[in-house]
Amino acid sequence: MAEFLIETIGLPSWLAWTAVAAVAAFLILNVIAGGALVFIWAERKIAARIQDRLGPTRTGGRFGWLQSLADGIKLLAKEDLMPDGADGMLFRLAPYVSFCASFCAFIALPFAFDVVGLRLNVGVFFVVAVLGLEVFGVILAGYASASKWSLFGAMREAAQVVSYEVPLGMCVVVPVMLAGSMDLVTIAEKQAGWLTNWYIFHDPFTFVIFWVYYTCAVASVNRAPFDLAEAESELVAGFHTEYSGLRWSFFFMAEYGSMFLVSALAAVLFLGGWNGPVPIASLLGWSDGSSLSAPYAVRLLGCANLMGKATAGVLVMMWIRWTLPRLRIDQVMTTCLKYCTPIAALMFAGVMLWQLFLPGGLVPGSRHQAAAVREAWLEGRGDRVPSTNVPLGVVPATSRQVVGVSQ
Amino acid sequence: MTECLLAATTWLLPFAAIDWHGLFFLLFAAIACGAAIMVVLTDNVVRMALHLVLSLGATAGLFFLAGSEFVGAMQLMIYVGGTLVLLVFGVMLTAQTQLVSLRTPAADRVLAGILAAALFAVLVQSAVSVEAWRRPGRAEVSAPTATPLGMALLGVRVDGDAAGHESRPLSGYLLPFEIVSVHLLVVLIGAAYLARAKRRRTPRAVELVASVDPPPPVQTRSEAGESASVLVGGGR
Amino acid sequence: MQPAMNIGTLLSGLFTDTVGVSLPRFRPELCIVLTIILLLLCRMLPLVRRLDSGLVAFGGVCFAAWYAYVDFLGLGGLPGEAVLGSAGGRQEIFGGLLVFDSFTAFLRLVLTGFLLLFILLTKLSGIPDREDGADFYSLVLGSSLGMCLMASANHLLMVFMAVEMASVPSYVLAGMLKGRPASSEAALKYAVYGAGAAGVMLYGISLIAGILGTLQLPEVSAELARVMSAGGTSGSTMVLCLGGLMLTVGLAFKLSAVPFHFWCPDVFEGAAAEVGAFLSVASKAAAIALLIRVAFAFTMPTGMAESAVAATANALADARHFVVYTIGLLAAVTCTFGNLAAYGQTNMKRLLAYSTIAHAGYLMMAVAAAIAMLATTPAGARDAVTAVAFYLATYLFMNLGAFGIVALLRNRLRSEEIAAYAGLIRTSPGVVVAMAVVLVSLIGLPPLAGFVAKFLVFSSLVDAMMAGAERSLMLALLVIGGVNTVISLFYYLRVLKVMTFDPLPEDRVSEPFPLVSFSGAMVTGLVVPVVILGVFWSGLYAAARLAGVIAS
Amino acid sequence: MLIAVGTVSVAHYLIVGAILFTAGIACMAVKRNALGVLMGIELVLNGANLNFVAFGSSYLAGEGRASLGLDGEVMALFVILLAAAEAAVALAITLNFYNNHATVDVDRADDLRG
Repeated sequence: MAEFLIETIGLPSWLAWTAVAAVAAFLILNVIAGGALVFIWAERKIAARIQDRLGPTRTGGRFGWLQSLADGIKLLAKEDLMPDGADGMLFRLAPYVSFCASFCAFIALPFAFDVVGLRLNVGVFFVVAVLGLEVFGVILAGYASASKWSLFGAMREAAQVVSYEVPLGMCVVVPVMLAGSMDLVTIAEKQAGWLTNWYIFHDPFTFVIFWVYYTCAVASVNRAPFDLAEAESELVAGFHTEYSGLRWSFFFMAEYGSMFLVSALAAVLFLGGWNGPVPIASLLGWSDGSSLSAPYAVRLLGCANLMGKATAGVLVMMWIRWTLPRLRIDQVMTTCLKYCTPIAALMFAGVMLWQLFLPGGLVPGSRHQAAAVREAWLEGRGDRVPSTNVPLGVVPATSRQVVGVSQ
Repeated sequence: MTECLLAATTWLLPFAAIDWHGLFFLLFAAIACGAAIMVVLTDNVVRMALHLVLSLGATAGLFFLAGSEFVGAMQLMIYVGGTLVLLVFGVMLTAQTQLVSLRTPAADRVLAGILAAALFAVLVQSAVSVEAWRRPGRAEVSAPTATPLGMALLGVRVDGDAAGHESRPLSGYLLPFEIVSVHLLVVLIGAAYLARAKRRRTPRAVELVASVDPPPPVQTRSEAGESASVLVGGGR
Repeated sequence: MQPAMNIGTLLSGLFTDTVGVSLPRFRPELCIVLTIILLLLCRMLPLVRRLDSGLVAFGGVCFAAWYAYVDFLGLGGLPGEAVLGSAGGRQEIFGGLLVFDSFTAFLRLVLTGFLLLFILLTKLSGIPDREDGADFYSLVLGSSLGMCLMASANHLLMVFMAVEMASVPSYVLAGMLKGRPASSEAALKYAVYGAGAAGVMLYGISLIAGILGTLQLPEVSAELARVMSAGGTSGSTMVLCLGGLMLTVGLAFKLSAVPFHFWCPDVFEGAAAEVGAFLSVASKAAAIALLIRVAFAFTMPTGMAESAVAATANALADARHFVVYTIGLLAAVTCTFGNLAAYGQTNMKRLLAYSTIAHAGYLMMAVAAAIAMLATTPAGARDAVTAVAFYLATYLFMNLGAFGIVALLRNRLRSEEIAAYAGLIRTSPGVVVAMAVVLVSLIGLPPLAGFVAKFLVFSSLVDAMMAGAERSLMLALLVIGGVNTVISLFYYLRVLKVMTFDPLPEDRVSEPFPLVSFSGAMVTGLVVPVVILGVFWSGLYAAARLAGVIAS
Repeated sequence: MLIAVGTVSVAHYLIVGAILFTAGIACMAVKRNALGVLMGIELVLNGANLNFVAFGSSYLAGEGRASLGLDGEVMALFVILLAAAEAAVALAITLNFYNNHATVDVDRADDLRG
C-alpha cells in the first residue's frame, strides 16, 4: 500500500508511511473496539440461551442489537470514581497499560497475506510476549486501587499468567517447528491447500496440543473457568473492583481484544490461518498458488476466513464460561503444572519424533519441512525478500535508502 | 498536480526527510533512559517496578531497532513478562505500608549521585572516544532472520561472513544452550526450597546454635532514615 | 563456507565433533549432571524414595572423580616428568567454548575430590536430612558444575555463565538454614553483592568484547596485540582499562579480594560451617583457576605461528604490566587486610573467613608472579602455576579440615564461638591435636603441607625477582607475604591457646569428641594428608607440575 | 536534536547502555528496599545487554570495524536467561529474609558484623 501511495500518487515516502500506519492503527483499533461491542452482545445472548433466558431484547429491535452501544454510552456518561487511598497515577495508568498491550499484539497478527501491520520474523514470540505484558495493567490496577479484593485478584492473576506462559510457549513452538519459521505469515502460508494441511491435522500430537494451547490461552486471558483474578463470588470483581466508567471499559475491551487475539493466533498456528478448508481461490484460478499474485478479493476472503475462525474461538470461550464452574486457585495451578506442561512437553517430543521419522506424514502430500526451509536459507541466504510491508519502527536498510533518496 | 502537492507538502513540513529509524531510536532511548532514572529517583517500590517495566520494554524496542528481533522478543517475553512479573509479585508480597516507600537519607543520595555522575562521565567518554564506534552503520543489510541464531544454538555456525575474521571457526552454542537448562533446574530447586513454607519437624543440630541468632525482629522501624545504606556507607 | 551448506553435513559434522571429541573430555561434568537428575528422580519415584540422597550424590561424584582421575592420568607420565607437548595437551572442546588441558584436569580432580570428602562430611554433620537432602546436594552439585566450567572456560560467554552457575546456587546454600535470621541475612547479602558484581563484570566483558570484536579467549591476545600495536588510541586504551577493571571486580568478588571481600565474613558466619567449607575451598579454587585463564588470555599469545608469538608478546607488554600490577596490588592488600582483620574475631567461622581472604591473597601473589614471567621465563611461570595448583590441593585438606572440625564441634558444643572451645583439650584431646595440625598448616609452618605450598609460592616470587620481571613489585609482595605469615601466627595460635590453656567452663553441655568414631575418622582422614603431604610431597608436586604446563 | 538519516551508531547505543548501567549502580547504592536493589541489578544487566546487541548488530556495523556478529546476540540471549534465574533466586531469598525479619530494608540486615 505504501508503494502504491509513493509510486502512483507520488506522495513523499514519509507521508505515505504515516498514512499507512494511521490506516493500519485505525483498522486494528476498530477490530478491537467494534469486536468488543459485538462480542459483548453475543456473550449476553449466549449466556442467556445457556441459562434458558432471552437476554437483551429491547434496545435496537427484537434481538437487542444495540444493547452494547447503549452500555457504552452509559459507561461514557458514568462518573469516574477513584478510591481515596488509591495511587492516582498508577490507578489512571493501569487500564491503558492493559489496553495497549492487547492492542500492540495485534500489530504482528496477519489477517491475510500482506494484511499485517508489521511482519516480524519472530512474529509468534512477539505476539505471545506482548500479550504477556497485559498482566502489568492488572497488577497495577490491583495494587493502585488500595483495596484488598483488587490486590488479591492481581496477585492471583500474576501467578496464573506467569505459570501459564510456560505451557503456552511450548504449544506455540510446535507450529514453529513444523513450519521452520517464527514468522506468522510463513506459518500460515505453509498450511495453504486443503483442510488436511492445517497443522491441527498434521499428526495426532498436534491435534492434542491444539487443545492444550486453547486451554492455556483461555487461562492466560483470564476467562472462566480460569477467571480467578475477578472471581465475583470471592473477590467482588477482582482487580477492577474499584473501576468504573470509561476506565473500566478499557479493561473490558482489553479482555475481549485478547480473547480475539489468542483465538486468531490459534487459527494462524493450527487452523490454517487465512486459508479456508477448501482452497477456493486456487481452484477458481484466482491465484496461481503464490500468494503474492493474489488479487485483493482473495485477501479479503482470507480476512473473512481468519476472522471467522477467530470468532468461532471466542464463541467457544463464551460457551465454556457459561457452562463450566470456576476452578479454585490450586486447581488452576495443578492444571497448569501437572497437566498442561507435561502434556505439552510430551506432545512436543512426539511431534519432533513424527517429523523425524514420518516427515511426509501418513498421507504423502506437499508438506513443507523445517529442514527444507532452513536449507533454502543456507543456500540462498534468506528465503524471503525483505518484507515489503515495512513497519514504522523497524526500518530495514531498503526503506532507509528510500528515505535517503527523498532527502 | 502531484508535483505541486509534493512541493507544497515539502514546503509546509520541513522535516519531510524525517528519519524514522533515528526518530524511533530517540523515542525508545528517551523512554529507556528516562524510566531508568526514574527508577533511581522514585521511593515508592511499586512505581519503581512500573518504571523498570517501561525501561526494559523500551530496551526491547532498541533491540528491535538494532535488528535483533529475536532477542527483543525474548526480552519482552522472559524479562518483562516473566522476571519483572516475578519481581512485582515479590513487591506485593512484601508491600506493607511502611515498606513501600523506604526513603534513603539525603546524604546518601547526594553521594551516590556524584559517584554515578562520575561513572557516567567516564563511560560516555570512553564510548565516544573510540572512533570506530562513532561511525554510522552500514546502509545495506539483509532483513534479519532468526535462522542463523537458531543454528548457532544448535551448534552450527552459518554466519561466517558477518563477524569479519575468518582465522578460526566460530563457536557454536550447543553446550551453553544445554548446560543452562541444568542451571535453571538447579536454581528452580533452590528457589523452591527457600520458598517452601514447611517447617521441619525436628530441628537439626545446627539449628540449636543460639549464639549467632539475633533478638526477634522488630515490626516497625521508627528511626527509618538514620543509618547509611548498607551498600554505600555500611559495607563492612 | 559457502559450498556444501547442507543441513545433513553440518549436523553430522557437529555430531562427530561433539560425541567423538568433546563429550569424552567432558565426562566428569556429565556425571555431575546425571547425578543431579538422578537425585531429583529418586525423590519423585516412589520405589526409590527411601534411598538416601547423600548416597546417590556420593555415588555419582565417585564416577565423576574417577573420570577426572582417568583424564588426568591420560595426560601422560604422572609421577615423572610430563611428556606432553607444550600447553599441557591443550584441546579445545565444544567448538572452542571450553578448553581441556592439564590444568583443567587437575582442577577437576581437586573439585571432585573435594566433593567426595564434602559429601561425607555433610552426612556426618547432618546438614541435609531426608527432608531436603536432594535439594542440598543438587545445589552443591549444580554449583560445582559451574566451578568445573570456570576452570575450563575458553570463551567470555562461558566465563560469565560459569560464574553465574557457580554463584547462584551458592546464594541458596548460604541461606540453607531458612528458619534462621542470620542465615537468610547472609544469603541476602551474598545474593545482592554477588549479582551486582556479576552485573559489573558483564558490563566489563561487553566493553572488552566490543573493542576486541571477539569473545574467544585465545583470540583475545591476538586482537589485543592488534589494537595496541595499531597505535592504541587513547579511546580504545581507556575502554580496555575500564573493561579490564570491571572484569576484575567480578573475579575479585569471587576470590573475596579486598575491596570486594565484605560479603565473605558475613556469609561464612550466617551460613552453616559446611557451606563455608564449600565456599572457601571449591569456590576459591575455581575462582583462582578462572583468574588464571582470563589473565593468561590477556597476556599470553595462544595458538599462533612461532613467528608471530614474539611480536605479539612484545605488543602485550603494557597489558601484562597492567594485569600484574592489578593482581599484585590486590593480592598485597587482600593478604594484609585479611590477616589484620582476623585478629578481633570471636567467632571461629568469621576467623576462618578472614583466613580465607588472606589465603586468596597468597594465591594471587603466585598468579601475579606467573604472569610477570610469562613472556620472559616460561619455566618460572610454570613453577608459579605449579605453586598455585599445589597450594589449592593442600588448601583443600587444610580448610576442609578446619571447617569440618568446626561443624562437628558445633554439633556437640552448640556453639561456634572461639570462647566455647575453652579447655577442650581436657574432654577431647584428639580433636584439639587435629585442629592444631590444621591451623599450623594454615600458618605455613614446617613440616606440614601448608609450609610446602607457601614455600612454593614465595619461591616463585623469588624466581620472578631473579628473572627481573617486575622486580620491585615482586620484592614488595615477598616482604608483605613474609610479614603476613608472621602476623597470622598470632591469631591462629590464639585459638589453640583457648583450646589448651583456658579453663573448662562450668556449664559446658557437651559430650566428648573421641577420634574413634565416624566423625573422628573423618577428621583424621582430613588431617593425616596435611601431615603426609608436608613430608612426602613429591607425588602431588609432580601432578601440580603437570598442571603448570599451561604456562610454558 | 534529531539524528540525521542513518546515523545511529554503536556509540549511541553505548550511551544508552551507560545510562542504564549507571542508573542501575546508583539504584543498588541508594535503595534501602531489597527489591529496589534487585531492580538496580536488572538495569545493570540490561545496560550490558544493550552493549552486546549494539556490538553484534549488523545494522550498526560499519566497514572495517570489529563486530561481534551473532555472538553479541547469543550473549544477550543467555544473559536474559541467566538474569531470570538469578532474579528467581534473589526473590526467594528476599522473601525468606522478609519471613525472618518482617522487613525488606537492607539496612536492617545488620545482625552480622564483626
